[in-house]
Amino acid sequence: MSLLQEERKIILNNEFVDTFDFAEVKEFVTNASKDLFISHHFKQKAKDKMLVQPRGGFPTYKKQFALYEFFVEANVDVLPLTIDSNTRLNDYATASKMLRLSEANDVDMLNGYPLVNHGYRTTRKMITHFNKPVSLRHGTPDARLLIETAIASGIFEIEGGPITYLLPYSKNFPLDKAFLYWKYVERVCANYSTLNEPINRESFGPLTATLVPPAITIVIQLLEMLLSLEEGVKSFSVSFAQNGSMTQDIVTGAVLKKLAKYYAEQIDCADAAIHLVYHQWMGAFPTNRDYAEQLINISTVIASMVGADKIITKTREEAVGIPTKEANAKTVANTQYTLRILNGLPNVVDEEEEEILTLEVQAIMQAVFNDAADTLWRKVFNSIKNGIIDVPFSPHIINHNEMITVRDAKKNIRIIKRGNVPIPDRCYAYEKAQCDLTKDTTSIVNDIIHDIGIMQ
Amino acid sequence: MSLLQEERKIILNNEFVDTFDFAEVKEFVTNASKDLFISHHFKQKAKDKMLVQPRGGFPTYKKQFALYEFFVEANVDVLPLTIDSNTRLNDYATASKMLRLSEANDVDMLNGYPLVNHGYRTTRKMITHFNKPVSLRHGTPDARLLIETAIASGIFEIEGGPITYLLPYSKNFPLDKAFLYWKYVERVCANYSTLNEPINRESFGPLTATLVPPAITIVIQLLEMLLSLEEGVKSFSVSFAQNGSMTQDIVTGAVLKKLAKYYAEQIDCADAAIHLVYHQWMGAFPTNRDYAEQLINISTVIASMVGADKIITKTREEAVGIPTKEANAKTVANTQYTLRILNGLPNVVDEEEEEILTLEVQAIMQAVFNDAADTLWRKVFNSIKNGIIDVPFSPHIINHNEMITVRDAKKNIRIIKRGNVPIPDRCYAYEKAQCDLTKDTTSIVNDIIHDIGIMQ
Amino acid sequence: MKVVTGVVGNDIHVVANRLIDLSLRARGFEVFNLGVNTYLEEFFDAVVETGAEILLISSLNGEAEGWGREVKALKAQYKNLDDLIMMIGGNLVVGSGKAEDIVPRYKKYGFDLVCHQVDLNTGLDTLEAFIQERNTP
Amino acid sequence: MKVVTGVVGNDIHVVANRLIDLSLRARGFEVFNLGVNTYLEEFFDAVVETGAEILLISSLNGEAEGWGREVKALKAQYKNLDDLIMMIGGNLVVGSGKAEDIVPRYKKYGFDLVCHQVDLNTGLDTLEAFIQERNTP
Ligand code: B12
Ligand code: B12
Repeated sequence: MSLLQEERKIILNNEFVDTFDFAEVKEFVTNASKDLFISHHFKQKAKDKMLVQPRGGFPTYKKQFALYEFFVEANVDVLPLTIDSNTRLNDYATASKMLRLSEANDVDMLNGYPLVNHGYRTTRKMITHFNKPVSLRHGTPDARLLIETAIASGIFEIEGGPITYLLPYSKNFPLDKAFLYWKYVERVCANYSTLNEPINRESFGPLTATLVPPAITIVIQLLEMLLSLEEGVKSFSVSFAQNGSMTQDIVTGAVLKKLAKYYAEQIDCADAAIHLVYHQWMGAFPTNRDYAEQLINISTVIASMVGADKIITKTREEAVGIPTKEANAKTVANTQYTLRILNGLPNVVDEEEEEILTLEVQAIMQAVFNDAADTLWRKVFNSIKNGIIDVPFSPHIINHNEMITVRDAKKNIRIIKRGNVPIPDRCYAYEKAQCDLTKDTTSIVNDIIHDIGIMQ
Repeated sequence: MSLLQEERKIILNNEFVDTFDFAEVKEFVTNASKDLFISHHFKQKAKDKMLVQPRGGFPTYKKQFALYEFFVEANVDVLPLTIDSNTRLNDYATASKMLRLSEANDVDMLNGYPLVNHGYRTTRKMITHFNKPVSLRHGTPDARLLIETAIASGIFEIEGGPITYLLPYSKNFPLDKAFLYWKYVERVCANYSTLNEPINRESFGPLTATLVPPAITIVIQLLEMLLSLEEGVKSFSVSFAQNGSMTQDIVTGAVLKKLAKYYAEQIDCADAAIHLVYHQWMGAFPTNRDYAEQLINISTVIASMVGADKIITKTREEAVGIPTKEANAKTVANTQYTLRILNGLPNVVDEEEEEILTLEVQAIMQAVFNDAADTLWRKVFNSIKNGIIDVPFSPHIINHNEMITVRDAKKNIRIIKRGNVPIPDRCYAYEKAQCDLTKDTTSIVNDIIHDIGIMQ
Repeated sequence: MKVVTGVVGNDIHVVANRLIDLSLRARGFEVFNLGVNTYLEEFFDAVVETGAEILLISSLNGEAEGWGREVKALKAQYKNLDDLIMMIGGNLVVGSGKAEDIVPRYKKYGFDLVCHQVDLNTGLDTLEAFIQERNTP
Repeated sequence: MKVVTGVVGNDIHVVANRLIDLSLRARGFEVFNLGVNTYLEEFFDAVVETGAEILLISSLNGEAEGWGREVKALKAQYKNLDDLIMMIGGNLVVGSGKAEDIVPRYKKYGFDLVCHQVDLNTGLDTLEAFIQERNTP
């Protein structure tokens, strides 16, 4: 029995789990409709049609089904399955209790769909009924059981990664464990990928969605991509969220695309398909719902200028609470309409910004590779621990929180204190030169507070 | 008594007119608050704040006042005064009757504000109360009395022109007369401009809002500008509406700005201030109000990319009927919000498209100047009569209707039949090369129908 | 069949008018298009002159209401128009209104077919169905 | 004055927490910030340990409701907390709710000041007013 098999046995040893019939699952995946694979859609779709994917998860089967009906009506391209936060913490007992309460009382006691509790047999019915690709959104450090259940259900896109689902989402879950748990996920995805179309893995670029500089986002995207391709994954999406400056978004997209290709080639994985995903504004939203719609619309315009392959949407209710299915479907319809009427987009290139950003990313990547550890995941782990990678506003204790960023006059996010991140001197000087640093500390703190709320 | 004076006497000879006290009006304009002059705002405002102006006019003083209150609440920059269609046809008797009915029954019997009937003494109270610049929107071939009343009321921006208010708005009003009536308007504006800040004149670039190629729009903008500057106007806005392709809009804006400056210099009017105004999509709107909002928002993004000095807004009700004041104010607030959060715009230049468009405009301008007539207005008149200037979908009998335009794959409007318009061969070949002309006539007709409805 | 068409009153919205012209021809009608800015008398005169069996009026800018009221009285002054099929479409009120209020009102004004904010093709399908029904004994 | 603050439960929304830290300091409070992902016991333990007079809890992801119900029972297990000013703010329900329903409910849970979707500065102004009123004999 392989190590993977052994690990599998351990995670299935759980009273809330479906009894897995792996032979049947294998057969199911082998014969599954191509339409369920987003990797297939990426290949098929005329390259200029961006796929539209909303967010959303409800506790009960019935409500999730109804949500999907709304989405299909609104002409969705990719369905989301967002998981509740108990499941994310592997607390299936609480999830089970809350699911029963939700079913009994018609009140939602969970902030997502408890996939493990519903089980793959039930969930697969829903997925195959709609016959659209489904993307699993969670935020789980130990997602091993979740991913087994997801793939068996017909969910062939898995979001997340050891860094992106940990640094923004956790205070003290051990990072080294996360790497190992995600290694399992990558392998499972890689194995199933040989049966039919590949399973797509997607990294979560938005991170804390708060003043994260593009260099950090890109480095983390590239590293999670490499960790995934290393294990044999053949279809991977790098992603990022609206930064606040149209130019910075376009530059971020261009550099991310270019370097993803470059680094994939470096590890002889040029055969893997790499896609670019754009998240509509992920930071603090305006409470005015009309304004929220303007913001969402602008995100779509920018995604088109960036040339994203997929866009993940927000709703007018974002600042207020979990969106209704109506609000959610409305965003999908509006986004599709916007993509339809948005024409004659210019091809924008900002060479200077691209060069600076490329140099920054390469320098950080080099520092990671230079770490003395023997495997990539350990190098990355060490780099986070010693602050070579530093994510602003991460709640995790391992994160250094030494880097300070502000917005310049054009709202580009700039690094004004690099901490331990090896931003090359020339780039660092450039970043600081864009900002007014003559101000006193109080003013700078006020600027940061203001910058967090720029869309409000 | 000057000719102007004589003409003034004639137009005032009308039972529905205020008795004009020109000495008092002169004093009023001389001492009027600078805030009422949009020309002053153009000078003052940091160049990067686009002014936002909605559309709107109601029959009664009370309703117009309430509309303005809504607009001010929504943080408007420029107030509109849209005139009813009876006044536009100088039918003050009907306007008066309908105004009385509207006042008595609280039902709107007019599609705008009957300014002449209200008179300048009354209207001035409203204008000075709000102390914001007001823009007069009408569509009147003979606007002489209207403009006298407007300026006496404190309205210091006058939209329109002999071509732009005639070819899209009339079937058989004599074009030569329109030129002469507008000459009067220009002179009145020029005269009052010496007293305080200049009165701003604005041309109506959208024309029929239906597949008008940028070359025609720009030529007409330039000619109306020249006719106005010739008479001594010192502040002028050229304008155009969203074309349907972002690149074509950016190119149109760039060429229009560049050539306006150039031709103004040619007639030694480099001292006049020239501004650029952008109209949110003016063609057929989607009936789905949510989609209409997406379209409006995209217009704002493009206006920013174009670098317009002012934007004129539409509402989510456009396809449905005259917008409510709530819908109208909402657009203003949304547009201001969008402008606030739209940052880091790239500077886009498309040299090839700019060159082609510049050559087209210059060729048509040259053909107009080459006309044998002695004055510019006669040259322009002849050029329209013989089809050197040809406006697609104009209902006016003088218009040739020989030019045919379609959209290419990127939704740029392209000339596939030039008629009598002297599009240079090289440009004509370029325009046609962008389109698929192997189709049969029926398919091309279907394409045109489709192109009219592209935003739906 | 012969159709007289045009846009009524001071309305100068010409785009639909051009499309109606094209679409009617494509469906095999013989079209007499008076264009925009056409007054009621001009419409009836043209019907008489051409011997048209259908009068198809557009109104977009909201002023149809005013003209509608005068249709019956005016038509009564002409002879032999009893079999004329009268159709109107576009935006039939100032501001927005409900079809269920608008349609009966315009029927009372003397129109057989009333299409408030109805798509052109749908409208013309209705027209053809109406003609066929009338011709079926 | 001493304040203990943090984000309750499994909630990891840290941005407001960082700003609250800064703002409280700017207003002259002595701040003990436990950060995100803090359980009720940890809050009360810290209050006891530091001798804080104010406990200011944030909740953003909707889970406060679940914790709120346990506040009274837990607090009863500690001594000398009767004078503790208890404040909570953020998004206090899953989905959206009305302040007029939410505020009384949380007051029943034992909070003196309840700020559902209230801006931070407004909230802190209320807190200072509350302190002043309490200190005025
Ligand atoms: C383009 C446009 C203009 C252009 C017109 C250029 C020209 N000469 O054609 C300009 C800018 C000059 C203009 C001016 C005015 N316009 Co205008 N215009 C429009 C706009 C944006 C699009 C119209 C259009 O071309 N649509 C494309 C065609 C193909 O569609 P359509 O006209 O709706 O016709 C379809 C159907 O109605 C149907 N149909 C039409 N007739 C018939 C008949 C039958 C029998 C059937 C079955 C179907 C049918 O078939 C067509 C295809 O499906 C509309 C708003 C909108 N719809 O988005 C306003 C609109 C029609 N205008 C309006 C108004 C008020 C005016 C003005 C009076 C004032 C102003 N706002 O500036 C002026 C003056 C015009 C006048 N004297 O009549 C209002 C009318 C309001 C109302 N009914 O309550 C509208 C609705 C805008 C608004 N919300 O205020 N306009
Ligand atoms: C950024 C963000 C994230 C980031 C967080 C990064 C990080 N570690 O901080 C990421 C992407 C990781 C994230 C994850 C999740 N999020 Co989140 N997130 C947001 C978002 C967009 C902005 C939050 C923010 O930073 N705002 C800026 C700060 C400054 O404002 P604030 O937090 O609202 O705080 C202000 C006030 O509330 C007030 N305040 C706060 N506390 C207190 C206390 C007192 C006493 C007073 C007076 C005032 C006060 O002061 C602040 C300044 O005015 C909000 C939606 C929004 N508001 O636009 C959703 C939101 C808070 N998230 C939500 C959810 C559900 C989640 C998830 C559970 C699931 C998911 N959707 O992915 C996860 C898991 C998190 C977990 N375990 O808790 C929901 C909560 C729903 C609810 N309450 O019903 C929201 C509202 C989004 C939504 N509509 O669904 N999120």
